[in-house]
Amino acid sequence: MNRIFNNPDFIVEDAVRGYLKAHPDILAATDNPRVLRRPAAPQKDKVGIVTGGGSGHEPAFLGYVGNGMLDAVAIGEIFSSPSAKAFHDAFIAADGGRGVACLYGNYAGDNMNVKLAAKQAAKHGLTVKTVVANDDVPSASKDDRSKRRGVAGEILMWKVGGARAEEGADLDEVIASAQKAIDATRSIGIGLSACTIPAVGKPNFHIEDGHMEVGIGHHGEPGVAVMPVKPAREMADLMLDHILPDLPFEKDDDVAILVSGLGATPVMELYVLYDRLAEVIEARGMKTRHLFIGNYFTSLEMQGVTLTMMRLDSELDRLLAAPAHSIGLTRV
Amino acid sequence: MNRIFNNPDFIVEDAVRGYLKAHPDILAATDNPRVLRRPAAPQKDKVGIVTGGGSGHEPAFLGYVGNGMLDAVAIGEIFSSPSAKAFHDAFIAADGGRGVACLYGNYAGDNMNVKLAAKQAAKHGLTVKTVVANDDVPSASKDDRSKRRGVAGEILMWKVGGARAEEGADLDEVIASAQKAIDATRSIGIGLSACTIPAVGKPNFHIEDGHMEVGIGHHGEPGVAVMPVKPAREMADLMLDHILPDLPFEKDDDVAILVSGLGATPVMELYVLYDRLAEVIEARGMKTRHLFIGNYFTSLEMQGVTLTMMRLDSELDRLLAAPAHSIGLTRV
Amino acid sequence: MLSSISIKDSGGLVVELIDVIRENRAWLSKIDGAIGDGDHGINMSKGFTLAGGKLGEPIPPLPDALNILSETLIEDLGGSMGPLYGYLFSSMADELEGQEKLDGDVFGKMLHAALEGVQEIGSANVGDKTLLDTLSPASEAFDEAWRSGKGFAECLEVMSLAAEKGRDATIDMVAKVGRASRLGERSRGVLDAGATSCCLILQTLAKGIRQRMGA
Amino acid sequence: MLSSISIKDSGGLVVELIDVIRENRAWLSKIDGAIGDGDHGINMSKGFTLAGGKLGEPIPPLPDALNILSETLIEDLGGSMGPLYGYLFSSMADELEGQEKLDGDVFGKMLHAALEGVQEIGSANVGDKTLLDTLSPASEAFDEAWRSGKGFAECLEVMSLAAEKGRDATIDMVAKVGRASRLGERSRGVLDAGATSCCLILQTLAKGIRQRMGA
Ligand SMILES: Nc1ncnc2c1ncn2[C@@H]1O[C@H](COP(=O)(O)OP(=O)(O)O)[C@@H](O)[C@H]1O
Ligand SMILES: Nc1ncnc2c1ncn2[C@@H]1O[C@H](COP(=O)(O)OP(=O)(O)O)[C@@H](O)[C@H]1O
Ligand SMILES: [Mg+2]
Ligand SMILES: [Mg+2]
Ligand SMILES: [Mg+2]
Ligand SMILES: [Mg+2]
Repeated sequence: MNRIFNNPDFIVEDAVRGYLKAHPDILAATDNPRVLRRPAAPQKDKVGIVTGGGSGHEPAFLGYVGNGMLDAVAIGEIFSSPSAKAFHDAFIAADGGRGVACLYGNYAGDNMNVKLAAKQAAKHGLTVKTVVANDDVPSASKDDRSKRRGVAGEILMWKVGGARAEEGADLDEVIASAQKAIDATRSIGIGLSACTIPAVGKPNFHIEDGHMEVGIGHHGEPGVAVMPVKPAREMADLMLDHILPDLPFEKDDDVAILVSGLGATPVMELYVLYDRLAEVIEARGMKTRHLFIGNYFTSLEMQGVTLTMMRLDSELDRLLAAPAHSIGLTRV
Repeated sequence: MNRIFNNPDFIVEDAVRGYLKAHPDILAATDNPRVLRRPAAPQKDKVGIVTGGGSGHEPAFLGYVGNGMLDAVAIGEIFSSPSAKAFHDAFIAADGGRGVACLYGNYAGDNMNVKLAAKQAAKHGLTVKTVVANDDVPSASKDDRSKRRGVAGEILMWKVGGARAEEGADLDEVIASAQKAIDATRSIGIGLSACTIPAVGKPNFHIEDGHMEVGIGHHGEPGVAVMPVKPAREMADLMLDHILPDLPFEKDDDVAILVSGLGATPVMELYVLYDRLAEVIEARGMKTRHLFIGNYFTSLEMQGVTLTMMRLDSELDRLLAAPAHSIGLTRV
Repeated sequence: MLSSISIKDSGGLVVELIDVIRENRAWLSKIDGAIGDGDHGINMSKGFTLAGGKLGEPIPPLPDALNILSETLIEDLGGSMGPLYGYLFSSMADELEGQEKLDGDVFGKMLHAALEGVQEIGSANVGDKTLLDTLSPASEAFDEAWRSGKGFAECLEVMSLAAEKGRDATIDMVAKVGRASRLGERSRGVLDAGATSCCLILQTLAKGIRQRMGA
Repeated sequence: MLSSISIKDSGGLVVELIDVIRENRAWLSKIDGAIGDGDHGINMSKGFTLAGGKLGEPIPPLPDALNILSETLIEDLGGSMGPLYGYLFSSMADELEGQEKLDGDVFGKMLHAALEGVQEIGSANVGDKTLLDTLSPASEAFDEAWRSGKGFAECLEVMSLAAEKGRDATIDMVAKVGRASRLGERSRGVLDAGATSCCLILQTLAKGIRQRMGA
């Protein structure tokens, strides 16, 4: 394991300090070292947008704090939910008096900690409503959608929720838009190599050389199939075969596409994949109105890629197009 | 090798097609499939800015085509110089009638191909002047600066040259500013793991597990020392020890900092490193006026990091701050 | 030999819990590594160590010490362990309220409360290959022994054995919740990490109480 | 046995060059892998194959065929091989201008021109562990044999041997240019990839000319 850290038990602390030094215009500290906020947060009379999750997915989650995006973020250990206290303090950091929308991913730890934190907040009269992202198609069957994990689709959900809050919408409206966003979003990942948490020191799962794992999760959760690595075109087709029928995405749909590397896949390969994705999406009569390609939601130094698609209506289209300024995503 | 490609011999072609589909607002095709340009290029009465280099360094080089940056780029095979013809066609794509500045890195192949291309261009009456980046401190001694490789400092050189051309400067002025930029820039890399060219199928160099290579080049060119991996703070100090005295960078200097991952190093680790870099740079009495952290100049899926520093005068400061819009670097 | 211990003077039990978790950091992570993400020992040790720093001197009474441990886990640890063990220990502490002596009656209630707390927050079932599979049979065995008239010390001994059997029974289970559940059938054949740490915790409590009773 | 060949009818020599490079793709890359980046065979094969597609039918005269190869390498290949071998072959073609027969005199001049072309563009020296270390001794050996009155066919034989010796001599050299130069002393002990491809090229030319002369 050849990596860059000091004491591996404090890699998150060290990184957060680096982020704060690097981006004082975008990120501000709070009393809780595991909570960051926009410098302008809490913003009076705006619904606060909060998320949180384990570290190791950078730029998620803290990289999406910024104007038009998140107001505050709770930061966990690598691949581990932030504490209930961190979520709670993030709610407070984000609360401008109109309540807080906590838009997070469907993981056991996050569910429990958000639940506890929201209870705690309610005691002080702070209303927190939640939307749980469950865009990862292979993680459970369609009938069991509530069991599906949240993956890179969360970014689009934050963008939508953040823009809606910026428009002056109230908490229920923000929640409704964010829920609509994630309901219209589907993702799938392909894993090509494992990753190592520095404090653990060795990979916690394994992908045979020359093999790929279809449907892998953001922490290496097993997918639905392990098979020899396919050419990029077949990978693209396989991914689309999983997600297009699930929503379903159909002819004449306007869509947003997010192709994210898992950390160690060279960016040029994401474009090799996209070349085929674009071909099929166009051939199926869909129109790509928003496109993001890059390392948007990573898993340390895993190799692989996730594909996320959102079907747009005019509201989602408008909210995705709205200005935003964060480390991981900027729209002018 | 678990990677994403179709026929490995055509990975560059496939990726370029993907880039063109993904970014029609930023990149346009030319008659030469190995040359891309800004849609607005050639821009009448603006000095054209061109670079070129091997693929596998994305977002370099094509990712820096855009307003306020490069007008056209010549694209080589992975880790291999573009052909003379590609450089030549890039010159033509960029020429708005006031000549072309070719700002490229000091590699044997690039030197030869640019030389041939410029000769060819001169035959048609197109003036091409060049600046060769040589910011990589460990690649040769200070007395032998002309032998040093160009690495991530090229990005800052392009930014400066691109902004100067945008201001309406003539070719000699653009060349002078770009030369000043690279003369004020120093870089160093630390390699933590090797990378594999898909068509080759196995790593072309090796870094022992638990070791790091100080001064490694962007294609795995051997560095000046191999040693056990040090804590991030010591890595930072080692990097600064190499580059600060070389210029030298001194108290009260205004500086620009670029910390780039080599491809597979988790972004959070770049911030862990930056936490210490910022500490020392501040303690030495320097002021960081421009900062870039991320995967700006990669080497496929190599693990490791490069540090680039530029000492600013008011001109360089102004040109770095000027607006730019490219895939890899945007300033508003 | 006594049949109960003073609640006020037994905060040291929590120190013993912290020590045993710290000592087993590597082992717990290794077990988690087989079908989870290999961080259970790291997580537990981090949370328990943090709590250790907050206990202060002199060690507070047992309910206070349990609550400090619980709050630290819930507030500072995060992950799944924060809320799950956090609730487990605060539920135990709740049963001590208004009591002076920790005897077999009270301890039996503590186990019940712990079980309910973990189930409430985690919504897992017995048989899902989690710490419930240690906690539930341990609690049942204790109840049965206590109801059959055995002494507190002996009941603790019975519970310790049941906890161990419960822990070992997770080897044959397929994980239904948590990260390991993604493995389906592949999760069979190894211990569950949480069941293992829970066994350590119950056995350390049993041993500590027995020692204090002079057993 | 003839002592020259028809330049017009010998464009096929370039086809033979293309074939030999394609056949040795893997071997050349493997050699480059030891101290370079392992792509020499890939690069060469890509460039030569491209040129093959441009030769057309019937195969053009030798100078035209060499120029097509040269232009393809310079224009389409890039890297270092594009300009270096591009110049090598166009320099050779230049010497055929105005000639009808390729004899020992002309071939000697071709080797000189090739050497100068490569040196001009690449600014490397003999002894730097490059293709020059095949080309230079091969050219010298040919000159000496030709001056000493040996027949063209025999001179080609002498040159082939010298090319091989030159190639093998790179094993003991430390690379001074190109990627391998970064290795310093560590570059000693293995063949140079460019010297190896250059040897294949010279030997294939020699063999092809000799066959056409009926030797
Ligand atoms: N819902 C749940 N209820 C009870 N125990 C659970 C639940 N989810 C997970 N566990 C326990 O948590 C253990 C894993 O803990 P740990 O490794 O610290 O957290 P993580 O899975 O987040 O890495 C599992 O071995 C299991 O016993
Ligand atoms: N300046 C030079 N002059 C002559 N030959 C050179 C020069 N630089 C490199 N070479 C030759 O090029 C060979 C490597 O070619 P190749 O692997 O195709 O290119 P690259 O080094 O760009 O990967 C070396 O083995 C050497 O013989
Ligand atoms: Mg974990
Ligand atoms: Mg090469
Ligand atoms: Mg775990
Ligand atoms: Mg090579």
